[in-house]
Amino acid sequence: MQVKQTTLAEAASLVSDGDLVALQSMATQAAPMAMVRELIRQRRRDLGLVCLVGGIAVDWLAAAGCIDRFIGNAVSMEQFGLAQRYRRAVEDGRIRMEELSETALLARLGAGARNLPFLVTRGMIGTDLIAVNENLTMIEDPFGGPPVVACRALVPDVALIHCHRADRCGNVQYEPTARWPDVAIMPKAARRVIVTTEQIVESDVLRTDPERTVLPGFVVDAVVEVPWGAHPTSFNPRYGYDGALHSAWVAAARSEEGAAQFLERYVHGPADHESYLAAVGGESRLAALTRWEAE
Amino acid sequence: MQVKQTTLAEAASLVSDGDLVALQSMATQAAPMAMVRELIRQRRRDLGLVCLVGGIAVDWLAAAGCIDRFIGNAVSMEQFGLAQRYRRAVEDGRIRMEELSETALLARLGAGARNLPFLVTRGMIGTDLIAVNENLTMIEDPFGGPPVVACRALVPDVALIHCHRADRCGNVQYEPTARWPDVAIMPKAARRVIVTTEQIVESDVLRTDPERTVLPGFVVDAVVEVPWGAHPTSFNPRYGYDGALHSAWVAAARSEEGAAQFLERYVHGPADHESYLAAVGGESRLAALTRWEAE
Amino acid sequence: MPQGARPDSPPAQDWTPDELMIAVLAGCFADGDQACNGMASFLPVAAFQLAKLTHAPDLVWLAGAVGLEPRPGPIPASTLEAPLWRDALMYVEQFGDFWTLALNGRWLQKFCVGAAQLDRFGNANNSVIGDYHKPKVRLPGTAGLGDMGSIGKQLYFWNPNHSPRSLVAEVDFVSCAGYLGGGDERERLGLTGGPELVVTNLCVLDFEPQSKHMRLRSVHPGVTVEQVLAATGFEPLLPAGEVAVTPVPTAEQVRLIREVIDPHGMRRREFRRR
Amino acid sequence: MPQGARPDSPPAQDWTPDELMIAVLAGCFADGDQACNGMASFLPVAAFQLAKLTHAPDLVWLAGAVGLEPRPGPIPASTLEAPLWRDALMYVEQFGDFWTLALNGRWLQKFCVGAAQLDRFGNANNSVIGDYHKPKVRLPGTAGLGDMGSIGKQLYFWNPNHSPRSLVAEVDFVSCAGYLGGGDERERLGLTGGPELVVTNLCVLDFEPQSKHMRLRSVHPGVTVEQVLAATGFEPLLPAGEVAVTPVPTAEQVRLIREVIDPHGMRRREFRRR
Repeated sequence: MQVKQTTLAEAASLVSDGDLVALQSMATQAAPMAMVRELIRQRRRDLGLVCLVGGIAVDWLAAAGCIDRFIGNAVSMEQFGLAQRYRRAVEDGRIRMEELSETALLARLGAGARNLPFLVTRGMIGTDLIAVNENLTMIEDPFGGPPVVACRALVPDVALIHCHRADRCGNVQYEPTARWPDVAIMPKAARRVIVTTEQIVESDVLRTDPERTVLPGFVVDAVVEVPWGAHPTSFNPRYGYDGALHSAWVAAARSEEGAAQFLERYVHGPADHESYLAAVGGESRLAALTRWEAE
Repeated sequence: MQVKQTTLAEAASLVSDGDLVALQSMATQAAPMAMVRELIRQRRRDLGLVCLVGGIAVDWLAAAGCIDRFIGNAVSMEQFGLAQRYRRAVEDGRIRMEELSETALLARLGAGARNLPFLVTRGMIGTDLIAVNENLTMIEDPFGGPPVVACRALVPDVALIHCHRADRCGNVQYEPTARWPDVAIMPKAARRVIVTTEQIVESDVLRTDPERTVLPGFVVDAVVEVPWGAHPTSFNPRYGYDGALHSAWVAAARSEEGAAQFLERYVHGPADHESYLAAVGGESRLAALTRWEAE
Repeated sequence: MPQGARPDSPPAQDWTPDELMIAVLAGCFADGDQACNGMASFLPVAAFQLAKLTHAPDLVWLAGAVGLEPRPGPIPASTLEAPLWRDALMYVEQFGDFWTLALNGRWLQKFCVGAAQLDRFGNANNSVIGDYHKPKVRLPGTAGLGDMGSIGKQLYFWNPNHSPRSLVAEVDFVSCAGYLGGGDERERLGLTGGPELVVTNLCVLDFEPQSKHMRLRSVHPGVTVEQVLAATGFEPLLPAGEVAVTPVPTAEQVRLIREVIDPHGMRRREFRRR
Repeated sequence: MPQGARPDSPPAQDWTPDELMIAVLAGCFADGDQACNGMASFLPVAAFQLAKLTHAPDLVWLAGAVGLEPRPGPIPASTLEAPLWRDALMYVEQFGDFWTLALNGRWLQKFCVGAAQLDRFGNANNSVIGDYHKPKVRLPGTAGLGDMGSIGKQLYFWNPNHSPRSLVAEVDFVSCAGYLGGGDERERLGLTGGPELVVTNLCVLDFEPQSKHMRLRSVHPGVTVEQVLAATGFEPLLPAGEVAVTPVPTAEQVRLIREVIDPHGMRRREFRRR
């Protein structure tokens, strides 16, 4: 199989200004943060995001002025609160949000992945979500049953995901953990796929657990080894989220200036990923996170 | 969780004459054969089958006069040849076949499982499969894209599956192996679910590999421990198919009488599953199958 | 974890509103039900565990819609992270498994729902205050609730901060379908299920069967009807005769919550400091 | 398994039709393609392995549409059982993974197809001889081919038993869409891809670009055009001028097939005994 291994900087060149970027993410979980920081450092502009539940990644990208639209279910950092820079940007009209129910987002991405013009759901009927969205419309059942909501296919330009291990050819493996649907569907719906991984291993290592491989390498355009690549989000079962950094961000993000200073210190400042890890506390802090000492 | 463990005979009482039965099966793989034999012994009549690819199970049920309809992709025993009793019954008009492409069958079952009136595919367009089938019809894309084939929801009465291990509550686990879609979708689409398993284990055993659990117990109505329950089909990684028994069946099934004699010897004759295993060669034969000595 | 509880436990002498709310929510779930929780859902998570330890040992819990029947230990700081689904029987894949089971209609029929706004007909809003396209406040987003209101589920709302801002006459935006305009409007759209109960820090409300208008069912001990009315953004219907008082949790329920289920007091994080 | 092969290998002196067919099919697959096989597909499986060992080391093989890049050893008695996908990099789940990737249009764009009947416009039939509802012969069923003909794939038919029964003027039932009635009929339905090549034990055929009618491309060494015509249920178009002769496999290709890929000769099971 063809080798796809590269660097963060090279991989980021697969993302152009204006692209619609599908981003793996839950509120405080499993976001490809190293790649997100690289996009901020490279000052990408006018990106759209597609996310199930966006967390700190979305707030950083919003604060850095990288994004102008968001398609997804929700944006929240759970116990740390709302994504303030994102929220303010939506309220100011700098970011458009297309809000979808979970089944609707999965239907849009599922149709995109399967080259179908649409897929259907029975969610959202009766809500205001349908009328405000040109990508949703009610249609009749041709067999005489109840009407359904048609959800138009969504094809992101690029998908960013983070995994536990991969080989140089981009075959992607996850250790046993919660299986969120973004990893399953986004890379198949998107035109290009960038994978960061905790660890690059020999292909033979993958052969010992073929049931843990979730993406074949031919779907992947670039794979980059980035240990701690999801920090400060959690990456089960390897490490918990960094609660202190989340709290520091939420405090800083109350103002535009605070947010800018924070990003300068943790995103623009560190020359590379190793410097970032040093800036957030280095080895002893990271060791604590492997024990789920979040705060 | 509620205990669902029972016997083959009791579990079979969940299948009534006339029921539409979703049957796990590939050509020579992973069919719940012990339950199939029990249904033949109990002389169920007018059953319908839903199958991806039916193999020897379908041919035995056809020979025994248990089924009058089949919905699926194909019926074949691969290198052992056609299912002759099934084929003859279709040609004689005793069994109706609704032939679907793979995406169409998965769409019909997927819609049934998700309580949607239909799901869509782009497969089959241009073929004769659509016009002959009242459960398929072309519909327009409301967003102006290409037309698609709507596939009407299919809800079987009962699903029969076989697994590697389960607990008494019907939580179902598979060892790493090929993941055919029937196990994933049929039990969710059907009104009742009967599981046979190579082994009943304590729930704590399942907790050591939660990523291998594919069905939660609350979906399951009955679970029965039947080691070698898929014989003579293969059940990877535990044992290969029994090529000799497949060949013997194919030879016998050239005539109605031969088929009847075969069923008498191997299905009606043996008083229970242990006697069946003895009849097909006992321990030494079974040991050979674990080494994939098919013939 | 200890199994079961004394069924004859006397009423607690010493209880707090969070504990009472947990006991009320626990009472909504029975053996044979399947329950699941989303993020920041400390009260539902505590309620499911309480039910399992007392009257409903066979209640099935899908922690975070991920982990089947876990053994999580004390409630952790997040209800949507791995510590909650420790030692689960199954990791439920989200689309093929969880949503298929949820959409089916035979399982996972009851959901606990939190919402920024809830109106008199049980419509909920987690989307926007103001206009959808130019919001005054952008809320987190409706996520799964946008589905749950429309696919036949029984919805149990919990609200630890009963106020005229959270219980409103009409939501700014319907992101989770309740009874819509009331009466049979929901039924006419072919929707089954719907809002069942609203459990707040002051009272319990339900929906009057004909009009589908929210109705006061009981006030918590020490709370007056007037306090409830003053804290509500519309006038809930009142029952004929005396308004009932919500039963307090039993001593055993309170003990289980404090000692076993939530010794770190995570449940109190949902309550606004006064 | 040995990697690579001598590119300058001379033509084999000693070859059989099965080996020639495998070499022709192997030549249809290149680096960057992804190939998969169904059941009873010995020739395609041998062809994919031959391509990988010679001109296309980066061809990706999905054994049985299940096992990614396995190391199967000699071809086993079944091409849809576990021995074929031994030591795979991935077990591909069928619906969420395989069919999603296949439907997408960017991957798995070439399929080897076997069919009971194939007609002059490349329509295939694995369903029925006679009427669908009252068949004279019930064939196995179309399974995935019912999709593959309609979702933009390039189809490579193989037929080890070229005869007027298997290559017919018009199929009894279109269970896999080829060029339908020929010309632009397929295009007018919005379908892309379509039949590319037909490789039989006698010859190689393709489809004339305008009419989409099957056309003789080359006869195998020792086979005459007359023999092909006599064995075909319709008149294939003939090229202008001389009919080419199919190149024989190289000595190295034959060695790899016999010694490495299929030492047990499973590939010959597909050929009817004469």
